[in-house]
Amino acid sequence: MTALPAFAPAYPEIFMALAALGLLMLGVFRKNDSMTLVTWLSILVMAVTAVLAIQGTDSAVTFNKLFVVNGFTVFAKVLTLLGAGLTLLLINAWAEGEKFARFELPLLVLFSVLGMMLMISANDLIALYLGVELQSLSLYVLAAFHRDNQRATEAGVKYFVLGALASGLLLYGSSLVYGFAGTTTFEGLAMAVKSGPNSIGVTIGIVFVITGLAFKVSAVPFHMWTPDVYEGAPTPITAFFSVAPKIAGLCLFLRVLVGPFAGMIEQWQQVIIAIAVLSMTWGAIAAIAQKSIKRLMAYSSIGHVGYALIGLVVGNEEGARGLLFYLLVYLFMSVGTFAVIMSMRVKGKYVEEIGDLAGLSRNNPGMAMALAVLMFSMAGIPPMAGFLGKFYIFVAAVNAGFVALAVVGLLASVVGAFYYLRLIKIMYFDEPAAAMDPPGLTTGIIMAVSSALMLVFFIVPAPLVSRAEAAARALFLG
Amino acid sequence: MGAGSMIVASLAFYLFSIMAVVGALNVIFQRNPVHSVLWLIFTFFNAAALFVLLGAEFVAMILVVVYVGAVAVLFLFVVMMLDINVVVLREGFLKYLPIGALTGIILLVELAVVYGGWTMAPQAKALRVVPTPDPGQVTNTEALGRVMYTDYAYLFQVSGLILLVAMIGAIVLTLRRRPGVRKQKISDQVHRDSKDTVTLVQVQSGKGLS
Amino acid sequence: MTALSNFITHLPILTIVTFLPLVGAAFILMTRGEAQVVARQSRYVALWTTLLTFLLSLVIWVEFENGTANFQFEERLNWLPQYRISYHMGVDGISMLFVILSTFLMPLCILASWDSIRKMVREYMIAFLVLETMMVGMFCAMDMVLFYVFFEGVLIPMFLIIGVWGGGRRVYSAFKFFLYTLTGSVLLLVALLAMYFQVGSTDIPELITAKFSRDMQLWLWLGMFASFAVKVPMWPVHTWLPDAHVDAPTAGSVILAGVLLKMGGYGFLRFSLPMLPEASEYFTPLVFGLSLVAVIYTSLVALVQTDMKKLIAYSSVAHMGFVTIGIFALNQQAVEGAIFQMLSHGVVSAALFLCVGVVYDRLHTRDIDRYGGLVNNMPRYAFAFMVFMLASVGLPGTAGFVGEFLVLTGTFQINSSVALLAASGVVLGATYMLYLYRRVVYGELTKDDVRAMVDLEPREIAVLAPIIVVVMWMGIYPMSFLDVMDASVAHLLRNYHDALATRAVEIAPLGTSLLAWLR
Amino acid sequence: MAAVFLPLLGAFIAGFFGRLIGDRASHIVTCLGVGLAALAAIFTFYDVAIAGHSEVVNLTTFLSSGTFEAQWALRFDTLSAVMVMTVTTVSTLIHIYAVGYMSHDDGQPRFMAYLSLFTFAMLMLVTADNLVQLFFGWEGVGLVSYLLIGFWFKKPSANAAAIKAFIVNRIGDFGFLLGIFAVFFLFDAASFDVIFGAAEGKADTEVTFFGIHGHALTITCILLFIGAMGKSAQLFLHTWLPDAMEGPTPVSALIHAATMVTAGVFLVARMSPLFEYAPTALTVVTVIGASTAFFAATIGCVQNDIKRIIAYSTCSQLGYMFFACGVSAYQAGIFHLMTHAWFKALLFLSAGSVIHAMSAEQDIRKMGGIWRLIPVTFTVMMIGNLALTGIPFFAGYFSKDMVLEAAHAAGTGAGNYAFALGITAAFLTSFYSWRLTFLTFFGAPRANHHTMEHVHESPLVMTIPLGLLALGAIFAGFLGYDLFVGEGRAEFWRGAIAVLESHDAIARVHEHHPAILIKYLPLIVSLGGLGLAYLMYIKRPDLPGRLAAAFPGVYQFLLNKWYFDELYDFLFVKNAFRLGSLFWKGGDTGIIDRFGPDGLSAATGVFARRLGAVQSGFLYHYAFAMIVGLAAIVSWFVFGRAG
Amino acid sequence: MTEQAAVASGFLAIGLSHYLTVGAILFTLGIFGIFLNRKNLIVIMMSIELMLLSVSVNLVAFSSFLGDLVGQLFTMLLLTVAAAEAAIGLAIVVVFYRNRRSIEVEDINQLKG
Repeated sequence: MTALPAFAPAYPEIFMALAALGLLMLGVFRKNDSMTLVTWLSILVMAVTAVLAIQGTDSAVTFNKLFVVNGFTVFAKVLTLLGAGLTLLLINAWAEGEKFARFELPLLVLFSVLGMMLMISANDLIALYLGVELQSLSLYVLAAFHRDNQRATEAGVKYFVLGALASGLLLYGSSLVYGFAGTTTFEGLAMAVKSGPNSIGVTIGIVFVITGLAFKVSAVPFHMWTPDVYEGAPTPITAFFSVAPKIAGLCLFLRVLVGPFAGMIEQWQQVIIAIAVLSMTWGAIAAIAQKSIKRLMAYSSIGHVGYALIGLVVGNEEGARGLLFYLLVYLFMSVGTFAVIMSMRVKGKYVEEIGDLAGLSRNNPGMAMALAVLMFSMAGIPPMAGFLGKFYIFVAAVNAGFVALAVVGLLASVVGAFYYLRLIKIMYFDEPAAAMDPPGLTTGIIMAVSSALMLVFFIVPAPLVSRAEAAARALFLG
Repeated sequence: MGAGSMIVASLAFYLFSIMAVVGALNVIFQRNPVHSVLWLIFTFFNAAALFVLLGAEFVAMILVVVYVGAVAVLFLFVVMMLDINVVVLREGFLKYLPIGALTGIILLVELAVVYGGWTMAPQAKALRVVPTPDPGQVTNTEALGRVMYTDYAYLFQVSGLILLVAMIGAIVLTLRRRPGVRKQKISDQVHRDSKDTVTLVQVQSGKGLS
Repeated sequence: MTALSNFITHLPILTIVTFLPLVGAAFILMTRGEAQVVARQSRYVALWTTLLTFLLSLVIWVEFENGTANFQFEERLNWLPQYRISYHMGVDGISMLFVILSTFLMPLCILASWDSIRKMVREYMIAFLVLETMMVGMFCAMDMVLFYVFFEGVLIPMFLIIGVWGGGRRVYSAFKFFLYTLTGSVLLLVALLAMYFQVGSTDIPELITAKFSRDMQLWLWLGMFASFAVKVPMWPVHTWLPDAHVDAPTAGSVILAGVLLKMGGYGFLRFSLPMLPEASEYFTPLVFGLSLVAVIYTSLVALVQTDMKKLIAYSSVAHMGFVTIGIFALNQQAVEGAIFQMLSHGVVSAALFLCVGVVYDRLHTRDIDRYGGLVNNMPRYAFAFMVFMLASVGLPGTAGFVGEFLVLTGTFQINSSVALLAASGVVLGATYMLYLYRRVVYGELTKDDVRAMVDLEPREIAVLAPIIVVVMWMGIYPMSFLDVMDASVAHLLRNYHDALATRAVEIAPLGTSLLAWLR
Repeated sequence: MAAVFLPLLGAFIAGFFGRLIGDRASHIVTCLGVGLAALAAIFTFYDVAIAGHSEVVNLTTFLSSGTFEAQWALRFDTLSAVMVMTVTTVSTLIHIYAVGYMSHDDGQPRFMAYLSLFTFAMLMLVTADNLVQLFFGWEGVGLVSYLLIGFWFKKPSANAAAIKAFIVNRIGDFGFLLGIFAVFFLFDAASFDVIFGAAEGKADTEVTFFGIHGHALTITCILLFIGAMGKSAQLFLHTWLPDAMEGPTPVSALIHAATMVTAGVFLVARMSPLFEYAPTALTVVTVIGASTAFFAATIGCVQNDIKRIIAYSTCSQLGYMFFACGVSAYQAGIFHLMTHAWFKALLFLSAGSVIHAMSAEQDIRKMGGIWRLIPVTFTVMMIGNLALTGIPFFAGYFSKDMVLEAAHAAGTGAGNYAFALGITAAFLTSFYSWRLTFLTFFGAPRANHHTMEHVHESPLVMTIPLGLLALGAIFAGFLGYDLFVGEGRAEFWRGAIAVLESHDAIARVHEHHPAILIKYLPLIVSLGGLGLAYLMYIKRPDLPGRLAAAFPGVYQFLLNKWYFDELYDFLFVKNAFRLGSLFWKGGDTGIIDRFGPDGLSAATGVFARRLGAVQSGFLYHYAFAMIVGLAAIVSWFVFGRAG
Repeated sequence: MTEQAAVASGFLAIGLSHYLTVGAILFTLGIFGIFLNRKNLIVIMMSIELMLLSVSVNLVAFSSFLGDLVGQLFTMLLLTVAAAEAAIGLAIVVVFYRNRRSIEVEDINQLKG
């Protein structure tokens, strides 16, 4: 018999899983109005998990090489937890207002975050798949959580069917890769892929895997679910969708491509270039015609994923650093924006049309200013952090010789700027529509802080960048 | 293995695989969803048979137990519950069929091309983590059991979590406490107090209860 | 004096001048109370902030050492250490005057908007103060990324200013302005990244000394050109300008014409020429061609305009055509003339827009035909307008002359045909400006609403009078400006011609044969 | 110094504080300024021209950029001293006259300020030591001319005329500017001393300008001459001058007769060291000058507006001055300039006096028979006429004869052409001058009685300047002859004007006394003109009408000023507007915006909606998109890369 | 061996590619079922199951031919997950049906654009 594996590297995950089970008990037995309590406890759990992750083992491989921890995974996990925690605050605020307090909501978030952490730490195709599924299944339920709402359930259906299809593709690819390499561990794969003449079979396998992952981060042409799900799902859950799974997905993407599949960079680079270009342009252009702000955010996130993928294309430390920094900035931009969307209430009723923002600058200048800052940041206009995010990505791309890609990306960002500006235009230029209710305390703080961070990150990016740099280095050390 | 058994094995392969494909075709082309489910079960059986041919008895068994016994029945249950009509094909279906079929067939052909020249990495055998033990000494089930609860306990735990989530999810989505449903609540019954429920009214004659 | 100098040279004066407006903006942001009170306080805070900034910027001028081409008042702080990109500020003879120009126009803008801006005054003032920071920062930036940040950052407040407080098709214009310039500048960003890749630094002095291969220069040059040409704006990417000008509020047009257009010219001087001499040489005919088209084409277009601001906007395009010609003529006279022309155009066109603003505030139309005979009831206005109109025409003794004259003088030495065609713009310029003046100011007072207009009030005099003084000063004693830039321009040109002399392969500029034929 | 800056001071005070200090004070300040300047100028003239102390007063640097340097400086040599004196004295008289003439007008301080400002600018022009400062003054006078023509800003015609003047001048300036650049190109300097010193060395230089390869100095001089043509209203660029008569009469007198329009002649004379080495350019000058002299005179014969006739006369006389310069008789040109300043100012002012008397009537067909009513005006006008037509011993006689003789003596083809046309023009000059006189003062009154009743002599403040000018018109020629073009000329000019020995037409006039016929031909034709005018307007007043009816084509052609305005309007003005509209609507809106930003954004919008349509909401479409994407990538690897 | 025999043995000797091809056919049919299906959601869910089945076939085949147990292990876990997925999927279908009273694929298009 083998000895017990080392548990220490997985303490954060173990803690989280146990805490989730505990909270489940708490929720079940406390009957009514346990939502708030469970939510706050969940946030606490996430915080503790983050601390555990940061404090935990530097780098280790355990569970029969299925699970890996290093600087990169810690960074990615902390980002994910941060995004999830912030959106959970939004979810809480929303559920209280909507009288939709069900304790399963934070629990499912918790489980999906657990899934994300597992997939970030996955060091084996099977572990990866299970992590992805744990995450996805929770997300499907979350999308349909507003179960009496036609749109939410439709979102759930679409997300589920397409997600299952994507999982199928991912699995099919995994099976091919396994069949080629004879193993599913990342180290083994790396070795198998690196050496010898690469058969077409494994290439196809990787393509299938990429397809599956591209779906999870909603890259074109595997993005079709995104706008519908964003629109249909309850707003704070959309916020969650736009942040945590994206971050985890991209980090996973990065790990998989530069880890086991590093040997086939020439093959996958072209695929990623194609989907990055498509995502950037499609996201930018399709957003223009949108009327619902949530759909707009969906396309916006598609575009952002496109930019982030450029960092992936580069496939070196610089690219990874750019990607991580981009994700960090994106996290706050997205959360802040959704906090604003959450505050779009007229007489207690949520509104989601872009036109409802008309004249916000006069009814609610603070909110308008916050959103304006966020929009400029999303558009990548200095002096907002969004610019630096893009800057790092493009520096990496140009340094690696992808000048044409950078040009396409920048031009797409011009088109993208158009619809971000359109929001600002509606808030500032148009005549006021119905006045909005003042935002709640939590949402107000979140939007204020995240828009302020756009400037702060811009002025003192160095500490964050060095963190990202360390994480990227850890990734490439293995 | 003699030539005869090889021929038998080959014939068995062809039989089961053709039946599996036929079953799959019927799953998607049957109009009545109930028939589809039945065909699905048929396909699963054939696939299980293929697994047996491949020497994976345990997986074959699980496939039958889990899929046929649980999943397919679940499908059947839902189909029945939802009382779905046999739908009439709407217009436009045939318009998309050729291009759809074309795409699918291209993909299939490509995959076939790939499989025709399937090669493994030269060090594939060396990279194996859990080589299959000799079936003569350790049964397939035992071999699987040995690794599943030791080296791969982690994965086993995670799959447990997945099932938990599935459970929570299914409950969250479908469980409804309908106000009209009569349900026995024992604690309510036990705590029932006559003071709360019975009021004594002094009825004046000739007036009745208002 | 030495003590003072010492003190100032140790003070981060550029940073102070750059960010002082933001402090004012913060103050405004903190004001609370009734809308009226907030509006009034915002106005005053903005005014005092900009005035103080202007005074401090004058300190830069006073302390500026004329005879040297070195960067002065340098400051450096780490910003993106991973990329060796730093917060590096400094000015030389080329950029210093633009700083002054920006700070000079700003208080006037605030004053000009004193009464005409009624809605969201607080936000308006903040936007202007932020704008000032961006503009000054851009001229002071000695790191290309920093430059780019300010360069782009300008778009934000300007977009809001046009879109929120503008008139007419303000939304269309604001978008056009923003997207046009953004498109250009992202290409600049690509060039910037490529240069960074090559050199490993974005420090401007370092980049200037770096050498790029010829092919790379061509691409880099085109990338930069895309951005600067839009900003200048050069034909045919000028169409955002008339729209933006027309629909911007008065002060917005003032800054747009006064400073923002200069950013393109400044970019050519700071980046294209010193960093990419071979490509500049190669593309000079292109620049000449486009500029000449701009001068003649837009002058003719200006002639048929019925909207005052549009006319002046088109005239700006024409005048900036001179600037680009001058910059690429690449001799002392032409380059100095180009810089001087930028300064004078900055002041003059700003003043012209202010003049339009004055009557617009009264009658709320910019349609030329709605006016006429203003000289009868607004003699002071007529005088001020006359001065600026003449300066715009380039009458000797006003600011407009010196720049045009030097540019043409210099250009003639390089290519007489270009000078000939450009000089035709001088004739056309006189035509459309006089025609405008005649239709607005001269003639009989026939319209009742025009008759009811009153002459300049003290506030407006306070806005226009300083500009008149500056216009005359620049025209009569331009040396106080030329002296400042002399050494820097000489240095720039020396480096440029040295670089050309030492290049490995000599390549004929674009369309050399055509040029030779036209010599 | 004082001569130059006092008028500026006056202008400044009157202009900015005019309203504050009132009309009277403005008059005093400006007149005093100019008057003192005139005194200073006379002293300067004596000091510089007679006593021979030419000097250059450097004030400060104006422009310095690389090798290009221009100073603010005052150059006093004989040429500028002559100009300064002429300008200041005539200007003083006109200032005084204007006080009376404008007494019924609004904005007198403004008017006086403009006049003084003009004087200052003109002085800057003539005392310039380099081309840039000269250009400064040049444009300055142009500006004030513009302002003064448009002085009555309520009159649309005045505004139109003002703009026309400015723009036509600008066209000339365009040439002038290019000339300056060419000079700088050749000499690397703008200062006269340097240029003149190096001129000889560049005599054989050839350059290519504007794709034309040619003799450097010739091109340069022609460019400069284009500037002169604009300012001095020579053929092709003359159209503004008659229209400029929309301005008040003192303006016409000062600017459009006596001083500003002669700036072109001054320029040519000033640049004589260059022109001397550019014989082709001189030929051009001669031909243009002579043609103008003839052409303007023909038009003058049929015009009816009293001021326009004099304006065409000015134009014509300027032609004389130019062809004088063209045959290298610069001194003669300047001499004629000086005398012309006096008698033409006189003519204008007396015409103004007539208009004043006739209640602002300017059409000579509506005058007549008033000589008895305004004797002083009549007298001085007669003096002016006599001077203009070159009747012996009046100022014009000396200068004009000299010009014509020099042209003849030059012996070149161009010289002969000039002489021929000059003689013809002299005949015509005489004819229209007398026609004017006869129609205005003699015959039966053709004005309505209301006007006639109001005909009155002008006040003293107007007549005294008239008298003084008349004195000048009588004696200027006689007094100046010897100094300017006579034996004393070398001593007088002292190198301010350079003439190559081989070109020196005046010297030839003095050496080979021309034939008697040549000598007296001008006088003869002048008398002939007088006779013809007498015949047509006194003896047979019906004759002009019949002639006009007999030759309608010629008459209309002349009356419409050879259709220059119409031609220009057709060629340039209309086309400029048409092109402008085309570029605007067609170019900017139609092409650049349509296919550029607007087109792109519209296309993007359409594209966006298309993409929206792709997002159909149907699951199977979504799945299909994924599979297509997948299949595409797989195909790329299977077929694309393997094949 | 003669050529015919070779063909016969190629045909008869069941190799890895045979199994893989069966997997591919099932996979393609599963995909067909998703995007050619115009009937109802349940069939789509079944198609997904077909896809997963095909993966199982692949994995088991590889496992067998590689002589490696991990493939079978993967299949086991896959089956587990597939069951969970089916449960969630059907739950979603049920709530959808409750809202719309239909699970026809053509009806699922409230969200679009």
